[in-house]
Amino acid sequence: MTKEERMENLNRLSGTDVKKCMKCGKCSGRCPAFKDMDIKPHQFVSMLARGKVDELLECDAIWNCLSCMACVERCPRGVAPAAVVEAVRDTVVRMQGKNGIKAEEIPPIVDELIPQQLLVSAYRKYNK
Amino acid sequence: MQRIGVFICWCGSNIAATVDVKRVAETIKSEPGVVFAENYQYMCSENGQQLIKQAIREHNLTGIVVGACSPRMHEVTFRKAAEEAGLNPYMVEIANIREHCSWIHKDMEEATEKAVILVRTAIAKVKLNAPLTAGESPVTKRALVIGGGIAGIQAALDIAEAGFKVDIVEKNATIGGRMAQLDKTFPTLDCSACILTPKMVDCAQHENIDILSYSEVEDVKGFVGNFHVKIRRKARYVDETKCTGCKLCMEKCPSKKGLNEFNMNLNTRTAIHIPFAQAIPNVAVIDSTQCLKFKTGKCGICQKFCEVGAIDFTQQDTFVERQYGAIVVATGFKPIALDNFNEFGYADNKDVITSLELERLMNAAGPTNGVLLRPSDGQHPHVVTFIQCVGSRDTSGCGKPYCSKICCMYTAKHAMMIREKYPDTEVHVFYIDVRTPGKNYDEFHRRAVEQYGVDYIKGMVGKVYNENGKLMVQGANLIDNEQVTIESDLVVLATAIEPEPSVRKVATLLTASIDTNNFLTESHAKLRPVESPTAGVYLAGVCQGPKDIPETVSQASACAAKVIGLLVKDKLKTNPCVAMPDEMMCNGCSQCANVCAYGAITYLDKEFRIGGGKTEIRRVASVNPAVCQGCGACTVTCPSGAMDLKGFSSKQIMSEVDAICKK
Amino acid sequence: MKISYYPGCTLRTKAKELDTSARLCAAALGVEMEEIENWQCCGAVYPMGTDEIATKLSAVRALDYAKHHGGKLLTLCSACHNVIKRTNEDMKANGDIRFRANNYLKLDEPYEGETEVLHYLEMLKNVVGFDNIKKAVVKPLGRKIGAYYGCLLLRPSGVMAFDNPENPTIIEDFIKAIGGTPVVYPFRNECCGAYVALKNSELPKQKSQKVLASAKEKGAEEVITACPLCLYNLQVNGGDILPVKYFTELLAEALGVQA
Amino acid sequence: MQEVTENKEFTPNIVAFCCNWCSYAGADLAGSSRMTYPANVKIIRVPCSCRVNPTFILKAYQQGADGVIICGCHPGDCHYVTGNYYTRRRIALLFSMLNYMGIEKERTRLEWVSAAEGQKFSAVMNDFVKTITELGENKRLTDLRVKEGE
Amino acid sequence: MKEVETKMLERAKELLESGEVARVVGWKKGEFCYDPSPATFESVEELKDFTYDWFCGANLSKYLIQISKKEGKTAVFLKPCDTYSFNQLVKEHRIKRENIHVIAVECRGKFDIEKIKAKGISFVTGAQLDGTQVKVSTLYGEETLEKSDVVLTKCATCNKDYQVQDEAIILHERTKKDVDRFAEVAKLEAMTEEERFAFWREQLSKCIRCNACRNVCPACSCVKCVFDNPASEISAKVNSDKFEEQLFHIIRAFHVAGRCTDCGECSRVCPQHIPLHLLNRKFIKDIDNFYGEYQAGETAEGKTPLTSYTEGDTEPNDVFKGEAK
Repeated sequence: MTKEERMENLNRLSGTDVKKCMKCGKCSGRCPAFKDMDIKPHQFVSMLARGKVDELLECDAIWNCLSCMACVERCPRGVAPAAVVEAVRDTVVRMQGKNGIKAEEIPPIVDELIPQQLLVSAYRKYNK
Repeated sequence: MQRIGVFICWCGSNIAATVDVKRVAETIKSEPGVVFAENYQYMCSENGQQLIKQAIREHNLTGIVVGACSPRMHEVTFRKAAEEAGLNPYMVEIANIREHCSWIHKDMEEATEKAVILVRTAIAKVKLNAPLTAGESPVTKRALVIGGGIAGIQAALDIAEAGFKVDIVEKNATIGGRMAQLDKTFPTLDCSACILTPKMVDCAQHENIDILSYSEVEDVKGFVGNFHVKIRRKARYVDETKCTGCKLCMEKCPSKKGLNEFNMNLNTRTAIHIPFAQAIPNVAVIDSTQCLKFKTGKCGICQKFCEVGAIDFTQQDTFVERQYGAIVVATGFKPIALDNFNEFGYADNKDVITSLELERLMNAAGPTNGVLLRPSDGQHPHVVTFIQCVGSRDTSGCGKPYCSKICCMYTAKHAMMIREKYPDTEVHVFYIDVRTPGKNYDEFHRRAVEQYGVDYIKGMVGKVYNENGKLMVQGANLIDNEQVTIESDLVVLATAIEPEPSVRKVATLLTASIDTNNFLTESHAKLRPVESPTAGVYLAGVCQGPKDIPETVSQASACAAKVIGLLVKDKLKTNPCVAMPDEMMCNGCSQCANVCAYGAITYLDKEFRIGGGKTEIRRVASVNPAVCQGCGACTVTCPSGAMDLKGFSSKQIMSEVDAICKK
Repeated sequence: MKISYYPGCTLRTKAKELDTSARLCAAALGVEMEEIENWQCCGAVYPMGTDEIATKLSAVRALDYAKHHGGKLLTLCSACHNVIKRTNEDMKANGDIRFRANNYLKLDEPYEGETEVLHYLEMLKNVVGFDNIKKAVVKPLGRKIGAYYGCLLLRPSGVMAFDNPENPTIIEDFIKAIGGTPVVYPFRNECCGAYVALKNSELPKQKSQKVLASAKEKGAEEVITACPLCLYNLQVNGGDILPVKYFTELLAEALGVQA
Repeated sequence: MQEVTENKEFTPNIVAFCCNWCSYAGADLAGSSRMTYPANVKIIRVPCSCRVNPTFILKAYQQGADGVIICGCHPGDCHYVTGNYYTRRRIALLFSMLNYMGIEKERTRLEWVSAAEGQKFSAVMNDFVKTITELGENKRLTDLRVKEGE
Repeated sequence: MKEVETKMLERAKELLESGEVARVVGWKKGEFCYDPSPATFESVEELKDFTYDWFCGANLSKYLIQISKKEGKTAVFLKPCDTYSFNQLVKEHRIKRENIHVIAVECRGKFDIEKIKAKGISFVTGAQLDGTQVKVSTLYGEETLEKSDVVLTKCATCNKDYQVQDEAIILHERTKKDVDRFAEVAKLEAMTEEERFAFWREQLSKCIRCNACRNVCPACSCVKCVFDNPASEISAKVNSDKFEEQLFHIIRAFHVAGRCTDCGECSRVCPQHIPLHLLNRKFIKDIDNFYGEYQAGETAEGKTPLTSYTEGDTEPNDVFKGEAK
């Protein structure tokens, strides 16, 4: 796939129009996981717009986005940065051997209170 | 017998490069009715026009077709030329072979063929044209200004100075508008009241100006030169002619808990009040929703104390009706409501305020006598954070899609004023872009940064919240790619502005066109920026689009110039392309009047001969040609086809259809 | 009255008390929660990718069932509510997803978002009415309680249409109805960070402690939530700053219903 | 024999009614911006889209037009304040009726084009010409009376 | 029906004798029992021909345009559907309301002689309603038919109520019918484009351009019809080319859109039995769908759907969207 095609794929998968961004940074101003994001929410939007697909596919931030929708909620331009994050994450986990979490990693961190939905959602978010 | 002349313009190479102009002229020569066809390099030039005039005279032409650029460009030019040669100017049709042909097609064959058809179409139409004469209507030499802010004041003063009578209708108890609420003005930092109040006084004293304060436009009829306006004078319960503005009533009034609108509700006022010290007219008004006399029937203390007997609790709304030749709309703006922006904590925290509230907090006549104190506890704020673009440039539906234009400058002004007055105060400004085009504007903003040390942070704020008594302003610093949280004492929101909502009603009354953001639309963005498409209506100030004081004043003066230009005329020429009913076919059914946006159609009972020496009386439509704007809505609504439009008659349009379609 | 009810995976296991207390309270208030047949786990997180179809089908099945059983679907867990409500919006407004999902499911009649998705809190507010709850309370709580909304109930507000996303009031009104004093604190609509707990254990700690500290600072004595995931995170990672309970547990307490 | 003529490259004849204030100006802008569209679109200038009588549209079909498009100011922006609101209702009903009578609904179109939308004007015309070319010659609107076999 | 007729006659006599009205508009007997025709009665003597029976289907409202201009008051008998046309004409200032005395008369549907004849019954001498059946008397005896087979098409789906009356002569209550007047339109809509085209082609090809539909239509009451007006560029006495039929019917339906009260007279009088009401009803159905329910003639004031608007009206290009489902 060419870079343009991968860019196109991410755009389509995210379902959001990154060209609408006016670079105000409100998404990053609001993001509760900001410090743990190596690529910041506003950068997801601008990097996709500028075709920096490879950098996006290699970032760690996709594992730290909380999917809390705070960025989506308050974007003054109707852009959904979280949808770009998810599009990147989906693209990564759909690649061979790129699952975000491995079954064997789970047991050591599971305590007996952990709710099912955390496991289910982790599998859905991080694995394919 | 029709004698049509056809003139094909080359427009240099603009047309001639794609359309074989000679061939077009040659082909057209053989069209029935065409007695002359010529082509020339520039028809609009002096020589080209000469050619047309000469042909009209020599060949005794009854109508001409010019194949050239868009009629929106030179129709008037060619009509004038025809008129000078003795031909009725409405016997001219333009075939648009430039914008609609040569410029959009590349193939010469194709373009030439299309040009021929377009010219034929124009010939078909011109054959059915009838000579038209523009009518005349008189001009009432008096202007109405709706809104008494700086825009209305300036327009009124300029018109009055030229010797025409002007009425200012202001819905509030005093003129002055938003500018009266401001503390200082950018980029010079002079005191707003100091430059505004002399103008207010000038208005009051000018023999040609009549201020109708506490009044609203109720109804508008008529048209350019002849507007008939009904104005509601709201009951102020104080006789304007008697009140001396001594303020004794305000001292005595026991109802002191009314929110002071002039101070953005930051403090209170009495039920009977004069909005502010320099109000014009300097006359009290009673807030009947607050006054004890109205609420309980008891009290009336003000009446007892008023030495001139000005208080009248029985006063009712009254109406005045006047004729005007022109109307200036200057209804102004208000900051938007912040209900959709709870992330900035405006509703929950007293110390989160709007910029207009800050103006009052900084103003010597404001609730804190000009000392900057935070509303929650009356303490001096040590860290003040400004957030720009609150509700502006927002296409998510929460705010306004446009840039409010004035916020960058006034925020710089506020930041500077705070740093000037309280050098120990830290000032931060979150901005998306700083937009400061204008004379000495960017310099002004740079002074805030360089001279006053205001901290400008590029990024938007995501959340303002209260923690341990501090306002935490969490936002992005995009330059450093970090998220910052600034502990602040006062947060100021540069709130988007929107047209004063009452403008909707005014627009409807005036049939002035208005956009989805409630800004009135100008006739042409560049060339007719102060005129509404509705003739005789002019636009000044924010009602037309966001603008600052210098721009508003310029626009107001421009309006005044336009109004004066209109009022010096004794008669106005009217557009002759108006609707005209055929009374013999009219049913009098009122369908046409129902769709007329201008009220141009009335009905008469007329006597008609019906044969056998008998007559009958029928109700028939009658169009006032001075009022009709010629849209044609009525012509399609008319079931019998009695209504037709001069210059665009059904026959003419159908002949054009035929000419295009016939292969 | 009867109402179709979708419990979801966690309410059957780790969050039984949420389910049980909710059912008992509803019964006490005259609402019968009828568990829908053969429900499947909603997946616990709404898949945003525009080509995600299969992951939404369990929600669509539940919605379609409810469409034929009263037209309303009651949810309790915030995550289920978020997933089902957003999927329903897709079925209503997104022609592509609607077409493809129906293509998979081959229902007798295509599902087009007809069902109304109702959260238990919305049910209390709009079906039962907070005034009626107030009347039914036998033991007013009289405590200072902080409502924790988290993210899932509120956002994206355009779809969830649950409450004002920045200044919600429904749980505060609920607290008033059961005789408590609501404590409004700024972090009640901030994310607790639980979703990433398996990948990044530090972040959920910081976020949940911030939430509870904020509630405590404004005077709350305890915090209530509708979300098992939040409850887990606030309890395990919240640093024991304040006790955290399900809102239905407090409702049961106030109504005097034995859980 | 007829087959052969039908297969000949078909260039439709299209009549466009444009209001003077918005769409005609939009067409002018398309021209001055050199945005091309096929030459078989011919524009008739009317003061307002509300001047367009359904009769004109039908007449065009009678005279051999293959497609008719009406362009006006966007609703709310009418130079005559309300003209295009009436257009919108009249044309909506007319379109629905033509469709009801089995006339291809793609043949007649209404578009709102402002004076600033030169690009849109050109795009609309390109698309419309394409649609009509695919649709082929207008037959039904001149054919309704003649029964099969006659 | 005889009792109703008697009452009407009594009242007409009274009104004429007392001089309260100068004339009465009603129906007079025809050559046969089934062809009564609208008539004006100016004296008691003239009333000898007065009739009101199951065949009095004609709508009298349109006649009032001319009659209401005459000196003195006019009494008129109006059936429910006629009252809508009456109101619409008052709204359009065509009838002088103050000159008219409206007597609402009972109507339980009128019979269609064509439908009776179609059942193979001829030499009809009378017809009476008997429950849900109709007893038709002929020279050769009596026949019984179902009422639903005999009533005029326009009556079959009529649920109209009197919209205006100065007095009433109603002896029997009408029963509301559980019918959808748009069912036939919906059926056509559900067809494919080709089928619809074939349907209308078949129907309109029958038109002989006799103008009966136009002449009977209360909404088509123009002083001069566009089709008779050379300036309109569409005038034509006969169909000079194959296109003009559709032009005529589309334009006619369009001219009465928003004003048509659905009285059904056009189809009743069409000698070629073209279901012209299906064109008008399509407009009515669309207007209801796009702009909210509207019934022309319900009031004598206010604007029609085509002379009003809302800012959020349906876009013309969206009118087909409903189809996609």
